[in-house]
Amino acid sequence: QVPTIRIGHVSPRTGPLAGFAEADDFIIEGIQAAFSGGIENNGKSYNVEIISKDSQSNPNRAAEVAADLILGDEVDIIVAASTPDTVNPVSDQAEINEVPCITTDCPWQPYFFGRNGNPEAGFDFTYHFFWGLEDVIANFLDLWGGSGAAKSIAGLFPNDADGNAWGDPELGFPQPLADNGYALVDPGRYQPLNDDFSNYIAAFKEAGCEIVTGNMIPPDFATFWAQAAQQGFSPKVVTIGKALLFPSVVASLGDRGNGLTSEIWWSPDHPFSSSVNGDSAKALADGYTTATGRAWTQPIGFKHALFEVAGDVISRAADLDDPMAIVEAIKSTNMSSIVGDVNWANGPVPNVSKTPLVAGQWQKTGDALDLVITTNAQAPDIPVGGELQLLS
Amino acid sequence: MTTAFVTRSTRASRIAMIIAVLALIVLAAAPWWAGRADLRLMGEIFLYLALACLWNLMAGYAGLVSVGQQAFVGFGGYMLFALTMFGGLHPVVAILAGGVLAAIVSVPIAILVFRLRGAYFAIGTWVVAEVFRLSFAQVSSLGGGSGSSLPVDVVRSLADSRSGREALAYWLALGAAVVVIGVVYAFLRTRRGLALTAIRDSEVAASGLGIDIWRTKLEVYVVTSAFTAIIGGLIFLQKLRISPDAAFSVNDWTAFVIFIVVIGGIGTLEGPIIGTLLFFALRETLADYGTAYLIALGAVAIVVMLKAPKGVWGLIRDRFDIELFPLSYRVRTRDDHQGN
Amino acid sequence: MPDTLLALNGLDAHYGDFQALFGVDMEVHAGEVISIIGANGAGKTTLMRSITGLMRNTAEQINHLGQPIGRLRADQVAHRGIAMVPEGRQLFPSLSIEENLLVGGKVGRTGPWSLSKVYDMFPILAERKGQKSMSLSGGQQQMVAIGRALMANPDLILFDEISLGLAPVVISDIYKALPDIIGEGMTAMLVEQDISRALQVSSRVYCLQEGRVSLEGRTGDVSRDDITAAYFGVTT
Amino acid sequence: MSALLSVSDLSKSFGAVIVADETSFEVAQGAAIGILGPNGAGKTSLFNLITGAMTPNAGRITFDGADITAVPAAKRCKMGIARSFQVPQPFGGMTVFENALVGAVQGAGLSGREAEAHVLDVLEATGLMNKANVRAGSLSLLDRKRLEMARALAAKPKLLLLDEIAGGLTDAECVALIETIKNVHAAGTTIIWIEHVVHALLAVVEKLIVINFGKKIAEGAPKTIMDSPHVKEIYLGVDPHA
Amino acid sequence: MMEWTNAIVQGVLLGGLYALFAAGLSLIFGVMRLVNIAHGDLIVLAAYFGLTTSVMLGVHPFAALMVVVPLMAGLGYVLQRGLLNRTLGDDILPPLLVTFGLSVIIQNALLESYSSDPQKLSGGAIETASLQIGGLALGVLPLLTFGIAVVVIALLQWIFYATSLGRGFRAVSDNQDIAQIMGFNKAHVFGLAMALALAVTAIAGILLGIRTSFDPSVGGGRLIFGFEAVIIGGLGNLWGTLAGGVILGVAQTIGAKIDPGWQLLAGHIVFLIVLAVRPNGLFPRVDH
Ligand SMILES: Nc1ncnc2c1ncn2[C@@H]1O[C@H](COP(=O)(O)OP(=O)(O)OP(=O)(O)O)[C@@H](O)[C@H]1O
Ligand SMILES: Nc1ncnc2c1ncn2[C@@H]1O[C@H](COP(=O)(O)OP(=O)(O)OP(=O)(O)O)[C@@H](O)[C@H]1O
Ligand SMILES: [Mg+2]
Ligand SMILES: [Mg+2]
Repeated sequence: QVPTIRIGHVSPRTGPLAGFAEADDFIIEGIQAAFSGGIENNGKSYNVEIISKDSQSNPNRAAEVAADLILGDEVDIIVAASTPDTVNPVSDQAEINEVPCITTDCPWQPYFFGRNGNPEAGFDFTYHFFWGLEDVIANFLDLWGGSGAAKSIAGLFPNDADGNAWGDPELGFPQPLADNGYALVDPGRYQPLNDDFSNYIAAFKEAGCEIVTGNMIPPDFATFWAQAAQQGFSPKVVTIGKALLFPSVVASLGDRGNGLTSEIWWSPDHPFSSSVNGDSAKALADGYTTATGRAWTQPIGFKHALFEVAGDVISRAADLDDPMAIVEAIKSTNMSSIVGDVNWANGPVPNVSKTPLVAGQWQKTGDALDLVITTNAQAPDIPVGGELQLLS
Repeated sequence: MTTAFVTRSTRASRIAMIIAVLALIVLAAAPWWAGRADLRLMGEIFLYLALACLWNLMAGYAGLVSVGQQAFVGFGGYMLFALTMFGGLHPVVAILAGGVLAAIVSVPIAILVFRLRGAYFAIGTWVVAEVFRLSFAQVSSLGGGSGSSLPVDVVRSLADSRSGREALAYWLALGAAVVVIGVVYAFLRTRRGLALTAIRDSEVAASGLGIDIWRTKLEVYVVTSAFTAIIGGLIFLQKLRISPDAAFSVNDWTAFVIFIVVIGGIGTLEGPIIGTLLFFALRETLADYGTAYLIALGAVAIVVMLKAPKGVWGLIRDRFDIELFPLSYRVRTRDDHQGN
Repeated sequence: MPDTLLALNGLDAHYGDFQALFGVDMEVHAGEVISIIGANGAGKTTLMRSITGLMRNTAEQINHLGQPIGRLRADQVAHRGIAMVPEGRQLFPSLSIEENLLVGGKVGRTGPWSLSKVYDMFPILAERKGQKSMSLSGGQQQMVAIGRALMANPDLILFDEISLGLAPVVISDIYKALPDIIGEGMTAMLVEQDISRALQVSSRVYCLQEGRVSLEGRTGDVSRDDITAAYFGVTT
Repeated sequence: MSALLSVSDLSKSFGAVIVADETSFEVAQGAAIGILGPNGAGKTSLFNLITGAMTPNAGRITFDGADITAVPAAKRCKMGIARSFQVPQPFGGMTVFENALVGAVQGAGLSGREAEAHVLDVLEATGLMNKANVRAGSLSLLDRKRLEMARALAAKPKLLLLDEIAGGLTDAECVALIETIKNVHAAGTTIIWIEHVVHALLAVVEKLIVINFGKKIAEGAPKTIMDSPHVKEIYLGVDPHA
Repeated sequence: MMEWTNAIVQGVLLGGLYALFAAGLSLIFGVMRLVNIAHGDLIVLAAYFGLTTSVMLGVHPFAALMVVVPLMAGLGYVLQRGLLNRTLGDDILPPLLVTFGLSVIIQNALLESYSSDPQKLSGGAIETASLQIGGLALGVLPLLTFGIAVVVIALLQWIFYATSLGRGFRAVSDNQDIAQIMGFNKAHVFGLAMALALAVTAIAGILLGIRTSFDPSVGGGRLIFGFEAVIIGGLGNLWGTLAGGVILGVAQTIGAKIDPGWQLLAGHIVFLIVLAVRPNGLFPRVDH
């Protein structure tokens, strides 16, 4: 009788965040194939069962299904990805119920400070790997530094977990921008699903901003971007987090999508490969496109890496029946995944491991828009694919 | 000679009462026989049951069809977070204090929304709940729009061991449901309950018989708001994390509750119980089917409204004329052989 | 005896649990005027609502020109040529006077009545045609209600308490117009509290009591005492 | 005898419809008064004004020495005014017993066994005992009217307003009804009764008021009023010579 | 000063969008007292129909209106006669619950068939074009939206008050029973009202889809603004609905001018203030 290790997985398969989870089935199938022979631990082979539940993009529901996985399915490890609305409630349930938890797809500040984390103490059971705001900031500064645009920046931050983190006076953009000689125009936090940005645009025009940055959801960016054109606001560089992740969103903006810039967490050009099946980033992305007919998206790599890390932890834990032993294994992780190295020993705060981040631009080649890496100062081993072009 | 006398219990209600007491004993002992997941699920069921009973009291008896009860669920949740994190209160004390604060807050709201009738009232209450959501999103010490997690220490202060906490959370939920059903039942059995039922049937006649309609409704609104906030506190004690969108979710805390009450049978005490069981039966069997589950939920709402507008209990009651909660009065006659 | 225009066979009516009519049988012949009398709540209005299709009936309970119409919807009944002047007038408050009349002509039946004919009969309405109906006096409103029903050019018209709440002089004005209306070959059923008026204009009378027909006969044949007995269930 | 109720210069209109036109009258403590008038004369409206279901445009109402013109309806019931509705307004979802109990508990302020016993007495007196457990929504019209009276009586009023409760009764029932009302009256309750069944009215009341178009057109001893040709014409709508 | 003028002008234009969201709601609420929770989702549904049509036929989204308007109108008629008519009555709960069910079904059916990817209708140059008037930049699309809102409301007002169809709407709305005995088939009249309402929804959906990107879940968020505009304006008064939309829009932009966090809050608070002062809205139809 081969014993079974259960991994619980919470993901927003329905609702507004469903885009983050669109590759779930593809990734889980691939992982299950890779683990079909079982995972070796202390000379013993374990079957891996992945139980995936839908959070409906609703934090209430995310907490509920996480509790259900922990208490009902009695999973040994719980994993989750896709924005603070999924990651945080799941981690909170894991922490209080004392189940090892690994999460990703959410900058570490909203994860750590959003959960009232204390950098001295950290958390006992919950671990996260992703990049942080300092990485985005560094990349954006790098991106803008070479652009030649005036150092006056328009900030668009919503009143949600990401927006509040990006706009936070200490942890977010304002301080580093000031340190680097940029003037930030930040009128304040708007409520997501905003129908009108005219006040913002007026303020930006007034201050002569040439660079726009922020963290927005796609409908808000689309509203803003159309209104900006109507009001005659034409910045030289527009670098927005979250909204420009998905090719479908940028494509839906038509010609106005060309030249927008964004952070890049992962791309098929990343020089990493999977630790479970050896696939390169390109192979994974192509596999997805072949299987579904859809373009690759950035969360794919991280969703894959999430299970890679879980598998690695399972193979190393001293005692799979003891949650504390699994936590010890997480702490001592040091592996290369399809999104880069994961190692919790050298994070900025306890429980956080950082993955490399670059930035780039959506550029039109022929008919298609491609996300081209234009800045890699933070991760020189990821190759640059092109040069930044100004919008106007 | 024959004397008439009045009783309120029936055979069915006496049997139901005995079964209820037995069930309660069994349920109270659940931490010893149920698994952790079952315990948590039952806890959630009890909290929804309590919300449903409260909404039913308002809409089914007082005619106040509110679409904004999430205002008080979220308020109670936020008070739990604020009072434990900044006031250093014990969570249970914080939750009760949240109920008291909600009662106070509900009075000016009532003065405003009671000016509205029917659909206007429904939408007015919804807007009030939106104002709550957007206002709490402006409070940065509670995480603003991002929300906040309940510090682990606060949760640990409930009980030292994990199983102790789980049992306590369960008992709190069970207790809340029992108290709410008990309070609603007791309320409906008193003269106020009689007044409320009278108002529901005919406001003209009720006011002609000395019932102060506005005050009676206000009492119901305030009491329901306070209890709804307490339930909200308990809910977020389980969720551990709060954010404006989650706390003031019209779907989670009002739409599903309306679904439960109306499907079960509005204006009866039995209806919310049946509705809650039906809702969770649906959810537990279908929720893994994603969109299909939600589509099925929508379809159930439509079909029940078309086929049984009085809800499931309405069907049963019309067919068998039974009442499990002895609310009505029965006049009986007895042959009195003793004379006098 | 002329043809049977309308026949009721054991008509019942319910409001929820409450039964308002119990097996009412009635016959109306083309060209006659029938009075329905009875105390408050006897079921007169309910009877008219049933005939016009506003209450649920079984098909056979109501026959119009030999066809069962009990299950037809009210608008279908209207298209067959049955119109009503409802109790309490019930004009459409958001419609002007002329619009109220036009709505009456919705069924599009041809016949002697038209907007101008109605204005001829009640000239005051022509003067006020653009006003909202609620600005009229009670008697003028009653004229609109009658005109509205006539606009349908029905062959059976039901009047429910047309004199209710009207000053005596207005009532006599309205009753003066009645022969003109009925004179056009229309059949009419008249519910009226004012018994003597009712008996003056009608050829036959039915008395309802507690949802049942308690008296039926030719106006000439029934005595005042018969009526009082049937009316209240008591003899004075 | 002092006046229990006095109405002075009471006026009320709805647009062009005048339902009360400077009406004034007094009702002595312990009196029984009948009100007559054609349909739509404003009789029910007068009750609505007295009970507070309508607010007057002008005029004053005093009850038991207090000015109640601005007192809300619910309070007036507690002060001792109860009515029956011409169009019955039963609490349809409640039983007959519970309907009357509302009167006893809310109106009369009784509670517990005392309230129950009082309601049973009232049901006995109004002949509704055998229907005590029936849902009021399913009662026949006659029983609804009985219930209207029972509920009003259960409130132990000082002033009882009855709106057309005799219509449609059989002889025997009518006699029983008259008996009941007489008993209530004998027990000291002041009564105002609107009724089209004149003979029933005459068996109880000692004074009649006639209303037409909201105006009081006659007031006096029943016999004088009934013999007045003017009243006969207006009220019965019959030409007395026909 | 200029900034405040700009805020007000932009608010007025935003109000046009809200009025368009609300016009259909106002119509059906006025005619049959139906509170349609699914209205926002129907707007999104129309946007998706517009997307499919313009992609399949390769036409401009405005041209897609030729298909989407009749499609939505037909859907409205069928929905009303097949489903919603059976829920109408004195009780507001059955229609509330049924349209809630409908809303859930539409959202998830869209998710199944179109995925959750944000979509946008590409309106071409009109999306970014603007007019300079007295130092203010007015977007052509918002202006057009406002203009269309005015035209739609004028048209509805005309239908409502000057045609026999509108007479039927008002008659049935005033008194269903009497309208029926005058020969109106209530079910059919209500069906037509819903058809008209959803035809307007089609226009609103397409304009929304050009203005911003949409996914199956965005409908509910806008619903409340629609209700607010209807109620501020007063029951059954279509110009009032436009005024309600504008009041809401201006309150939002002025609120945002003070602090972006207050944008939505300001709209809601103005709504509550209006109700506190005038519980029947600002311009109720005064004939009852
Ligand atoms: N919508 C209703 N719901 C319940 N009962 C009703 C309804 N309409 C009428 N009734 C009852 O049905 C019975 C008959 O009423 P109907 O209106 O037909 O009497 P009517 O003879 O026209 O009386 P009136 O002379 O007062 O007009 C009455 O007891 C009345 O209370
Ligand atoms: N709330 C109201 N709004 C408008 N008109 C009203 C209102 N209440 C009563 N009326 C009108 O006032 C007039 C008097 O009505 P009331 O009910 O007082 O008459 P009544 O004398 O009781 O008649 P009946 O003998 O038929 O019962 C009627 O024309 C009626 O339509
Ligand atoms: Mg009648
Ligand atoms: Mg009356």
